[in-house]
Amino acid sequence: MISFALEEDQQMIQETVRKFAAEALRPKLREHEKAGALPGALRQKFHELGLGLLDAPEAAGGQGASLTTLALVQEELAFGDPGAAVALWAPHLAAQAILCLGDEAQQQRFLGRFADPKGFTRTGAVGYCERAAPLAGFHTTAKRQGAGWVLNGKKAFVVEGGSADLHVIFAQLDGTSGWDGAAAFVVEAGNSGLKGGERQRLLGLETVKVAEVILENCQIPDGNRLNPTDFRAGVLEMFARGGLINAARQVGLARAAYEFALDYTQERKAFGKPVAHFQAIAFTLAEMATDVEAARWMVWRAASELERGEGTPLAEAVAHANEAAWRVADNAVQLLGGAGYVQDYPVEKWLRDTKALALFGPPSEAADLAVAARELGEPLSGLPSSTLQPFFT
Amino acid sequence: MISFALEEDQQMIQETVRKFAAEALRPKLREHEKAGALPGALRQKFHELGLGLLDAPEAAGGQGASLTTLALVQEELAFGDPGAAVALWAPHLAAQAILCLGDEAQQQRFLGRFADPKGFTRTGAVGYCERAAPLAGFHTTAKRQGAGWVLNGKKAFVVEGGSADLHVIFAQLDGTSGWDGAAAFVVEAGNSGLKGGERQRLLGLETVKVAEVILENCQIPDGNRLNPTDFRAGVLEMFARGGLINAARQVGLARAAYEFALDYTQERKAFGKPVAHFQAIAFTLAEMATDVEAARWMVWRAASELERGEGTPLAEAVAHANEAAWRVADNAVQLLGGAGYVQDYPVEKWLRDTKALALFGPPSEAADLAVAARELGEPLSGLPSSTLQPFFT
Amino acid sequence: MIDFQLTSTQAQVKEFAHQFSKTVVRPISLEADRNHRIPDEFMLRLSQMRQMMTVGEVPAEYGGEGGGAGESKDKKGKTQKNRFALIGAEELAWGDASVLLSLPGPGLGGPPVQFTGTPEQRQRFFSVFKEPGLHYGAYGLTEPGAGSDVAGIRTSCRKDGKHWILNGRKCFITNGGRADWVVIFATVDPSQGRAGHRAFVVEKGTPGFSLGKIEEKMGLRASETAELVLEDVRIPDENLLGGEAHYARGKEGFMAAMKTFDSSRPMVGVLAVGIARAAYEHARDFVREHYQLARAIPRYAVLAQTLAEDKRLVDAARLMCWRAAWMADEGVPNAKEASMAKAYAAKMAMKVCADAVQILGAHGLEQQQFVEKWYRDIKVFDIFEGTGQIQRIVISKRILRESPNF
Amino acid sequence: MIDFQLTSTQAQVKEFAHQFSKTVVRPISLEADRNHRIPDEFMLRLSQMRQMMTVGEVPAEYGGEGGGAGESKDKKGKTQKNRFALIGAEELAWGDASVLLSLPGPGLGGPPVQFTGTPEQRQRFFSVFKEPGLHYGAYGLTEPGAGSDVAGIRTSCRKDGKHWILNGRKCFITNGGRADWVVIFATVDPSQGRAGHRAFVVEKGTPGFSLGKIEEKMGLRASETAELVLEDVRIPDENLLGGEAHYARGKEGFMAAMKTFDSSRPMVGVLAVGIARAAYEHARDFVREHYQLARAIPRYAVLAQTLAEDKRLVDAARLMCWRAAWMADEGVPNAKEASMAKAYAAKMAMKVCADAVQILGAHGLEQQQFVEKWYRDIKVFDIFEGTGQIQRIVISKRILRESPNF
Repeated sequence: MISFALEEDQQMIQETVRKFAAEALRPKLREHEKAGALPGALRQKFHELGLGLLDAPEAAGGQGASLTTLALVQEELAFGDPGAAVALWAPHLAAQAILCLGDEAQQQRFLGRFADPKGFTRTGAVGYCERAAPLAGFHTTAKRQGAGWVLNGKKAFVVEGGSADLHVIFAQLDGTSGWDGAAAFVVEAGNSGLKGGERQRLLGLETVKVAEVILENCQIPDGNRLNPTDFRAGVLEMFARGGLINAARQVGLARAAYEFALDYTQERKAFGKPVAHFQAIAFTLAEMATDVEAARWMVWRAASELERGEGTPLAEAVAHANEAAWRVADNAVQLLGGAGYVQDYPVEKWLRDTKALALFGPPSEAADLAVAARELGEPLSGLPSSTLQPFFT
Repeated sequence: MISFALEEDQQMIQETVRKFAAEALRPKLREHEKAGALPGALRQKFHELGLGLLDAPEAAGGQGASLTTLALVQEELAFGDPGAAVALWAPHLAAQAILCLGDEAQQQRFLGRFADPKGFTRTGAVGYCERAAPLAGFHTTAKRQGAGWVLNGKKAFVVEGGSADLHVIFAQLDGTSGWDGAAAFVVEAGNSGLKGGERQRLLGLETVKVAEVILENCQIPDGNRLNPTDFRAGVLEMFARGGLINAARQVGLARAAYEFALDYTQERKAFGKPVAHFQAIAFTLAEMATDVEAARWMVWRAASELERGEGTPLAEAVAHANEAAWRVADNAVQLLGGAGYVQDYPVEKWLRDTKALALFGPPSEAADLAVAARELGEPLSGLPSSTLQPFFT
Repeated sequence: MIDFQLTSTQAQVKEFAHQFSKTVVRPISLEADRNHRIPDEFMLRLSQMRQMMTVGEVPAEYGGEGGGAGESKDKKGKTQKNRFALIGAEELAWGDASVLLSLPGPGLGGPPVQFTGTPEQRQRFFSVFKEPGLHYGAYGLTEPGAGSDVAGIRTSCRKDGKHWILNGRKCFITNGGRADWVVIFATVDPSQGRAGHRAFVVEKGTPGFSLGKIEEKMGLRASETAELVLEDVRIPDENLLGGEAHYARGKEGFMAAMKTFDSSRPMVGVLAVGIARAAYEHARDFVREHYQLARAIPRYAVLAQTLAEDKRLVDAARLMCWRAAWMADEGVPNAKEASMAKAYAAKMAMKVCADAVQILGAHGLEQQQFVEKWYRDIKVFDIFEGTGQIQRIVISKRILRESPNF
Repeated sequence: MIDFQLTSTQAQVKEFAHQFSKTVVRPISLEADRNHRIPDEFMLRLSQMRQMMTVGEVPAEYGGEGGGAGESKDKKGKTQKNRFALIGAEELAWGDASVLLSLPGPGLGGPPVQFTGTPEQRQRFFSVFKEPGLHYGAYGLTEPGAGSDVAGIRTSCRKDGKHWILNGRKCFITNGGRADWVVIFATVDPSQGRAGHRAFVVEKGTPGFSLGKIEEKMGLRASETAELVLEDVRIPDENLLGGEAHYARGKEGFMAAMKTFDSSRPMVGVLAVGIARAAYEHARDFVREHYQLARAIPRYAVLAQTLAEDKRLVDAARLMCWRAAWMADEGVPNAKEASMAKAYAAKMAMKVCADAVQILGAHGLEQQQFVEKWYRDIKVFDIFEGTGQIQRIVISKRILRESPNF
């Protein structure tokens, strides 16, 4: 039944996160940006609110929240601060990979660490992207060595790269090429074969640590290889959840920018009246409000359909939310004028963050082309691998 | 030297055509639309103004006007009525093909007819497009027969198709495929092998007769084959001139729509004041004015660069003018509200005409991709033929 | 629960409406457009299919089918009426919006009679739809001099004993020429603004009430859009909608007019969604058929991208309409959301229809390809029932703390 | 004659500026951005290259280079000064707009001194640029409480014998902290509106005249944007720009402020063109290098389309700027065209820079790829020197018969 009604528990969790975002994230947005990190106490609080491993199955120490709940939570976190939303979620990145690709024993073994109440500061990283990756698969290699594997190569754009307590690294099995020979491995803390490279300074989301990861004769026991029956399906699922989360964040960011502009333009006066009372400004605000709403319903639908195993609405939501958030953030800066351009206000940051969020996932064009491929009845040439390669397509 | 100054003779001809458009075209716009044709007297007047074969070389009976002058004239004609602008130009379509592809003797022989003062009602047609054409070349065939040729096939979207005094027909030499075997032939009036098909009813530009042309054992003497040294270059030149003319018409159409909306919204009152005095309406008018200006300079630049043999600015102008004119016409209908939607006013027609104009030439995407190919340093696969096939790419 | 799956009953309504649109409506669409009218016998046949009356919105208690399955109440006493209506309407608009607008029934005249009319008036004016033949209601608000400025109407009404005398002109009235009755808005005194407004039901054949011209329009040509002329039209007191008492409170008359828009805007939005979807699907299928061999041509990828973008815009607009309808079903005020849905859908649909013509290239200009018709039909959706500008004013006034003065 | 070819002198200016940008400016661009300042020694070296002073717009008669080749007059007595300035400025902005804005010279303070100043004032304030070292003028109009509403300034001035006393705050002043003098707009009485405005040249070191804060901005970080505070600043009569008589005619003071905008807006527009072109070229080259092997991937075609569109938008904006500059050179009023050029270029450039980041994907986020910087730099071009909204107001007032009241 077509319904936009939240469940009672969803309303509660939404309220909780909204409060957390308003009190602990938004006021510290610039502080966390400058520090380039979140304080441990904040991670602890987040964990205590029951938001750690929110969407992991209960068996794996999580709370088994639905994807719609996940989307609601991410929207609120990003409403507070998109950078903090990404940074707080760092444990989940690896957890998600392990949930999508690992067997039950691996899930128990690795996820337990994050679920551990004392493990609130633990983070997990996913080494997927490479600079100038091949069309399909990876340059990073995994070679058999005795009962285990040796990894060599270099990853880029890794959130918490080098400093996480656990890395999931994607690599190409020695002697293979393309997706059939791609594999994933868990590299645990203390493995001297994995080193963090220089921190990458990006356009936005500065609170998030992003770095290269270098693998030099990194030795891995065979039990740390994530080897599901359908590797490709697992990777797609991992990206799907990531895509949904990011789209929900874009909605939160857009809402933040819209509401900020709505307030500011009503306070600020020019030519004797609040600038919001000039028709062109009011209409822009009306369009921003509409953009936020449309994007939110697209994300809600994506979440609820994804739970039913239907992926097209997600690809649509990803592209749509990226575009809507950009438009809204750009309009917000514009409506604030000079105030929109200086760091005294958060709006300029959101215009940077939205672009970074959009490119932390597969680019919108890839999402659109994936939809087109499905609608046109056959894959567009080259597309399957490009949708799997978020940064190089 | 960067200059936007018209020559004196250009100002004069612009003024003349502007007057002609205001007096003879605009007031009869609906009448000509309903008739689906222009009266002979109008064609005569056009011819008497010296606008017949304006751009043909003087040696071929024309006036040797420059491309910038041509663009100025087309803008003014379309400002009056885009449909009439296309219909009045019908002799030129064939003339252009003959100028671009024929040798001097052929130019003398065929163009003379149009230059003849008594020939003012003569029209020429170009049979180029086909429904479901192959990727390169044509389905229509030309077979050797004795010293001449026999044509068989079917053309579509032919302006003045079947009723023109002369047709230039593009066909594939028997046994060949692709551009290397493409050729062009002049079919003269009275050739029973050429018949006009049913008139095609289109979205806009109803004043223009557009029809299919059927070739059944159409016999042509060898002297009627247009066989230039570089066939492909000739075809490209033909399309270039056509593209420029169409882009200039889009500017005229956009200007007409903008000016109409500017007047209407200042007359029309709502909530006690002219609707143009509502900020959102005024801003839209400002954007329309800007769109018209930008498109005009793009067309002027294209004309002046094309004369220097530089084609990229033309492809840019085509895409730009198509988009700008559509936006302006759409905004004009919107600003007129209900009046924009009814046939008591010309604006709804312009919103239909602009789309028809855009698709009478190669689609904007093809133009854009041609620019990209040049900018990226190598042809995009499949592009050369697609730019030569205006309707099927 | 957040959910976007149709119930099985909704899916049936959708499927029924879609099949009907595909097999009955679409085949006559081009001809009706060309002839500027829908054949009477076609309409008669339609009117015998009682399910279609749901679109006409005659309440069940007055002999209409009501919302059919959508009328059934859940345990909280709420119906899904608005959502059902939207689902059916999208499919019909997918077939042909002119046919949909020409369906017999009270049309936009229904809501004011339903919401403002006295029980006697409701009984009287809805009962006409029980008679055999084609019956229509209509809604006359817009005037030649005032389109969006609905508060600025000039049609006058003055009391004359137990009658009212009406004078003025109304324009852009859907089914205005064939309507059995028309809800006409008039003013006792323009200087009173909204408080001076009165709504009347003016019946066909009333002396002085005549048809002006039938508009020749860019699109929706098979749908009748009429101008109506009122010259000293004498209307009995009983036809003053809601009775004298109703207008004692000032702006009520005007508010009744607005109520029609609040409930009609998500509907207009979803019609635009239906047309846009038709255009999108046509363009998609055209690409699928014509470009198989030409896969390597870059334009193919560019068109694919356009198609994907258009698909999601259609989906987003539908969700906006559903949202407004869901709120209406929940009994929550939805004026802002209704305006958002209408403005968004209309603008989206214009883009999608223009893209469809572009994708088909020159073929897109030809009538038999349908898209040229949809391109003509769709533009008015950003104009009637409040232009996009008016929708933005409605939204602005609801998101800002104080109402701006523009 | 309609012509868009550069003369050989213009081509030389362009080539010189481009080579300079490429080999001297661009290499320090990222570091200057990171450090929020341009190294002094770099600026000193620049200031010794007298050609660069043309950008600073010190008139030739006061020791500047003037427009160089652009100053030469044709037989009708017209120069190509504005066109020359645009050609050079686009190339410098292509290198780094922050460096361009930090070039020594009178900056935006130049035009009011030039157009409104008395001969003595022109001599006095321009002569400072002949001194060795780095010298700047600046322009203080905007106030914390009034951005676009330039008529609503609150900084006060009152006559005190042969002096004026100024009080207030000015913000968003380019080079405000380092300027030798700043043109400050103040009002004798806010209730008089534009007629109450006075323009003063306030010199560095005047007691009570102090630097507020240096803004931390989204972009253009190497360019200094300062807040200036005036607390009982005592200014001699001789620093009232144009002298007392100039203000007898009412709105003149304000009109002088506007004149600055009329001449600066096409310049601001062309800077946006320069940045957008840099971003476009970077993205194009990135695609050229990275996608050779991936030709068949549809995203390539989609990116190619985006690139083509961006290229023509850049070109169209440049033509708009050239048009406004050509009119200025011809001595034709160009306020409308200047606003069109600025509004169009700023909006276009934002799209092009955002597209460039998108085309590079995650790499577009990294500083060494430049595009993230241009994305940050460009946004302010639709804000400073009159927001896009203000430009539309300027255009509206010139295309409508009566001036609208909004």
